[in-house]
Amino acid sequence: MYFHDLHSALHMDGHGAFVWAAYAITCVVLLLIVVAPLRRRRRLLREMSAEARRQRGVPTQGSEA
Amino acid sequence: MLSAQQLALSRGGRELFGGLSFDICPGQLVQIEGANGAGKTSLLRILAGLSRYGFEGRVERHAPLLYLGHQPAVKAMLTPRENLAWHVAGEADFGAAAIDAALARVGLYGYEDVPSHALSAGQHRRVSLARLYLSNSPLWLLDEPFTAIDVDGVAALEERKAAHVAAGGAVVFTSHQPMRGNYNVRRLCLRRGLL
Amino acid sequence: MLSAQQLALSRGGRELFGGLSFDICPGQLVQIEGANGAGKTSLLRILAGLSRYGFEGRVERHAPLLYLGHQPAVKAMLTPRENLAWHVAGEADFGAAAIDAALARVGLYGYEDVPSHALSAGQHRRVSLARLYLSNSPLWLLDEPFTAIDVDGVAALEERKAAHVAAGGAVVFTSHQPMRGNYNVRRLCLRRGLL
Amino acid sequence: MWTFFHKLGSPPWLYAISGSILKYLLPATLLALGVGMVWGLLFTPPDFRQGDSYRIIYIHVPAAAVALAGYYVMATAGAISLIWKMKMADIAMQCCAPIGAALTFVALVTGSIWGKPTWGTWWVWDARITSMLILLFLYLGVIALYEAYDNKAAAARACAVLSLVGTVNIPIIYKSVDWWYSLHQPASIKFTGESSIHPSMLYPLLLMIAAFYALFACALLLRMRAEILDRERRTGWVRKLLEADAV
Amino acid sequence: MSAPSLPAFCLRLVRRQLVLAVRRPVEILNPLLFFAMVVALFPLGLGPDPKSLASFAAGTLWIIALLSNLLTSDTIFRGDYDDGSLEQLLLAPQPLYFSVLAYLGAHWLLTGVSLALISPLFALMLNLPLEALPALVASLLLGSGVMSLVGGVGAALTVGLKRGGMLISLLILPLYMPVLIFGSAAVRAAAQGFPAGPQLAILGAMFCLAIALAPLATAAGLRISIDA
Amino acid sequence: MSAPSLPAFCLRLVRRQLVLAVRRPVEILNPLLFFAMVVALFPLGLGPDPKSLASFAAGTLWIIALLSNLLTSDTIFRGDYDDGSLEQLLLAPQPLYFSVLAYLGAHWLLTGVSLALISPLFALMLNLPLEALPALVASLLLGSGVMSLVGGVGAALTVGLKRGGMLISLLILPLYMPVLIFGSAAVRAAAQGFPAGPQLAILGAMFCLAIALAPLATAAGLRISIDA
Ligand code: HEM
Ligand SMILES: Nc1ncnc2c1ncn2[C@@H]1O[C@H](COP(=O)(O)OP(=O)(O)OP(=O)(O)O)[C@@H](O)[C@H]1O
Ligand SMILES: Nc1ncnc2c1ncn2[C@@H]1O[C@H](COP(=O)(O)OP(=O)(O)OP(=O)(O)O)[C@@H](O)[C@H]1O
Ligand SMILES: [Mg+2]
Ligand SMILES: [Mg+2]
Repeated sequence: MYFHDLHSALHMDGHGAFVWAAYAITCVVLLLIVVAPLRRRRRLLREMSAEARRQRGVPTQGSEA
Repeated sequence: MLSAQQLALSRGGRELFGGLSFDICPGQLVQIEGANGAGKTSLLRILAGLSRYGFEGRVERHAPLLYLGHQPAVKAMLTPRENLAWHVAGEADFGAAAIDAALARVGLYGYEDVPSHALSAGQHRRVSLARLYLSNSPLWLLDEPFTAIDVDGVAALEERKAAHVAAGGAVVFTSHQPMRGNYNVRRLCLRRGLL
Repeated sequence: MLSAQQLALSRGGRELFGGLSFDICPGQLVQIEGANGAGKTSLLRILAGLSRYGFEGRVERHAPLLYLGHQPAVKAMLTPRENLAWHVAGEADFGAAAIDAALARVGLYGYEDVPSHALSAGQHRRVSLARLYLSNSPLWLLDEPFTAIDVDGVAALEERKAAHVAAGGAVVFTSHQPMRGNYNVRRLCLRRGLL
Repeated sequence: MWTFFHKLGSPPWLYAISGSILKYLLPATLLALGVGMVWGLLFTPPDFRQGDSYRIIYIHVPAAAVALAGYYVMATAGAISLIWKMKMADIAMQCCAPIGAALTFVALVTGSIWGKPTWGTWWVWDARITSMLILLFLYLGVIALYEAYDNKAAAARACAVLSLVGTVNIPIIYKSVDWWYSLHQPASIKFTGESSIHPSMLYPLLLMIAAFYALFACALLLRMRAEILDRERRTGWVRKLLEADAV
Repeated sequence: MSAPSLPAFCLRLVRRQLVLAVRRPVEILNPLLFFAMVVALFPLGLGPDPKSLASFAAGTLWIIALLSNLLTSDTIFRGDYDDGSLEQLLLAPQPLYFSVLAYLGAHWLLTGVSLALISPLFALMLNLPLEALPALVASLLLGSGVMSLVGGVGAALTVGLKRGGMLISLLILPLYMPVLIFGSAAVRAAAQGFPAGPQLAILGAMFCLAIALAPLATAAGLRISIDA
Repeated sequence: MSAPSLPAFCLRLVRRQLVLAVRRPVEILNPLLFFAMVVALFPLGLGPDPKSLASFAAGTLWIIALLSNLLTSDTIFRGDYDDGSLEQLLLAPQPLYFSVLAYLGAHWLLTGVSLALISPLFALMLNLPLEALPALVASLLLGSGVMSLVGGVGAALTVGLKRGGMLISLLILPLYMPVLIFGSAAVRAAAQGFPAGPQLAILGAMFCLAIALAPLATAAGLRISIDA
């Protein structure tokens, strides 16, 4: 490790705010582009299985009526 | 509810009608007839107060009115539900239940939340016709309400008009087809400026 | 002239039709019927080749076609005469005399040089219907050609269609009213995806 | 070759194979990203002229490079979908756009954060920066066009046409912007990295570039999987998949 | 079921306009994107030198704001005219003054306010000094309000014209000019370290005047042009 | 009666478009008026110092030309889409490439050519040196041709959209930028006494490329967006 302690790593000779902000923004965006499609897939699967359940449920309801 | 006195209009150098006087009373169902270009739309806009310049005669309205023109006043980007809830005619705020009921009456059950631009020509018009089931204006002025509406729709509409008239309202409408049902219709025929 | 095979279309999650196969032969007068939203316009656009994505099946056209849609393709800023002389459908250059004759046939005699925005709703549509008297395309696809047309106009149009069919053409049209005259009409009824 | 092409065009195959690729690629990518970032942030010496602010290079340069490459991936997919009418190419193209736009955004933001300590200003109208901004507009155009269409089959075609037009234009835009900039007095600011870069700084940079490319691939596959599921939700193989999932 | 109260009706109109805009996300983003893109055009056309850019930043930003307002004001009533909603609005029992005010308010929120809020970003891209930012935002807020109101008058007068085309820009641009002059002057003053108060006060006065008069003229214009 | 020959058909289309424009005089005058008004805005917004005006005249004129092209290109097919004429055009037996070229040509005549011809007047108002005028006119002629062609692509892709708004400006503005760069560089070179030949040659090359490719993309775009 190049830095001696946490403080100097955070401070980076006065450039710390810039560097860490840049990394933070990047991490957030990168995380978003990975997580967004995962969440969409999960939601789709849930929707589709609900739909399938409804369709399986319909005939029984129909016969009761 | 409405009285017109000595109405006269010329457009593009042609006299469409002249010396037209009549009264519309509660309980009347009036069909304005005439060939294409006879002046039906022009007359209706004068009666509604939308045309205010360039004609002669006087119109007096004594009741709030509901006007549906050639254009259906339906926003393509709004759903049928929103179109009715946020209509700009300044009438009552219709409740959500009333709106859904009206949409069902005009055959749009299940289409309440489809954006209107994804509706067919006739369905699009039906959204605007749903106001006939919501409005409480006694006087209706309808310009070719049957355009693009299918056979069942026309029958339902005729019934609705008859019911409104029976309840003491008045309806003035234009149409090229005679009413199918057996109703008591007063006919105003525009032909070369005469009634 | 036209054959459709196994056409299937769903819109907005609803299946409009499926497994639709038919041929249109010279001499046929075909009326597509169906309630509002049944899919008549969608079908006609597929047949015309305007819709090319999002449906299944195949359409083959073997003859030049004339298509008139819900929109009349009439420029408000041009006169009826100019509208016909400069129409963009790429058909023959119609002669001035032929155009005037066609306009007279649709009841626009005397309106040849009026800007189209000063025409009534029905007259506006008649400008586009004049092409039925000018075109030499054998296959006609007409979407609700009677909209806004008065009684005499409808009769004249029916005659024109019959004459075209008698001369070996074919007409496919949608309409909510049955034809008044006594013609030999083949009906295609769109109801819940079945014929 | 052709059978491979055919397989590529088949949704169930692509869905299955991408699933098994992602199982290994995604963790590896995340690991590489983490290692690269920590390495770049904490374990490299500072640049002798810019000090520590140069550490932004480890995210800035990869993001910019991959954002650029992404446009060509998108345009290629668009061309394939137009010419061979391949459904999967359509989907790939449409999934590239948001990822590319996000990376372009990252390049712009990190660049302008970097600019403040080095140049004393958030923004200059440098040739490369300007063309990066234009690239962002190109991406946003594709996304907005796709969103604006209701008929998604038509939307994909429209985007394919647009991205092809954009591809013809990208070299022109780059050349013109370059030329425009050299015409004017350059704003006395130069990229520094062009000179030789010390290996201790280079290795993490190369690692990060590779990681960003891998991340682009992962995000693309993930997006495509979701999109395939959505479009094919009524087909038999998706139903089967669901049942297998439920069991 | 009686007619809704005036404030309720106006709120309904504003809400409707906002939803309509949100349904076309490009429509809202458009003034902003337009702003961004034209900001990018200026360095391309005039050269990238930061110093000269900074000296023109105030005027440039204001000209762009004016243009993007000018170009959207035609749409205020156009859609409603084309689909018949405008006829319905004119027949409504509520006073047209207030309905019109609701339409113009929605337009202001969508163009002026959003533009004013995002303008600091573009100002930084053009190297405008930091101390001028508050004056920029304030002047854009007030000035775009005036422009929306005045633009409404032009839109109302031309909405029914078959041969009007973009006549509107001709009609209202002269009225925009005072706004441009005081607006850019306010920013320039602030950039040079002077107080921008006087110019902002004048803009505020214009705003009040416009609120009082412009809806009147707009309402009259609508009634005339529905009959064109 | 057989289908008209291709040149006859294209001529008919050009004539139709020109007559349509002439019927709305404001429509033709509009780009010119817009040009005039924005030329007037610049001194107001940037300050009237003649020397600095002259130094920016080339870029300013080109930016305005670009904007007025940008703002009119949406209308190329819009009217025809709304009234159903576009469907008819797509069904015509003539190859769409040439019909589209006719539309774009008419647009160029109405905006670019008329603007190029009148531009010397405005150039003088902004104190552009006299010797730069030929380069200004030539670059505007060529450049506006490219812009009309490229604008057509954007117009075609967005014409059928219900949710498009002014999406078109986002699509085509990036493509306009090279034209702006070379166009304004040509004028600036001429104003400083250098030959403008190279820049004009590049513009000419772009023009040729655009003529060959843009109508193809436009035709494809129209076929797609009629189905949106
Ligand atoms: C908003 C501002 C900026 C943008 C949009 C931007 C964009 C770019 C782009 C497009 C590349 C090329 C990547 C490639 O082709 O591989 C690049 C590379 C680079 N940038 Fe930036 N940049 C910005 C600011 C900066 C700043 C402030 C610095 C440092 C002082 C910087 C340093 C570098 C370096 C060192 C490289 C790699 C060297 C090279 O490939 O020439 N950038 N940037
Ligand atoms: N763009 C679209 N997106 C989604 N659904 C659509 C779209 N256009 C039409 N539809 C749906 O397709 C169905 C058929 O529409 P179409 O216009 O073909 O009906 P139609 O039979 O011509 O009706 P009409 O008699 O009212 O003209 C309708 O239910 C409509 O809701
Ligand atoms: N803006 C106008 N300028 C001049 N003449 C007009 C204008 N609008 C309509 N006209 C003329 O007025 C006459 C009547 O038009 P109107 O729209 O009232 O007819 P209509 O009876 O409603 O016909 P349709 O059954 O076709 O709807 C027409 O002959 C038309 O040419
Ligand atoms: Mg009428
Ligand atoms: Mg239909």
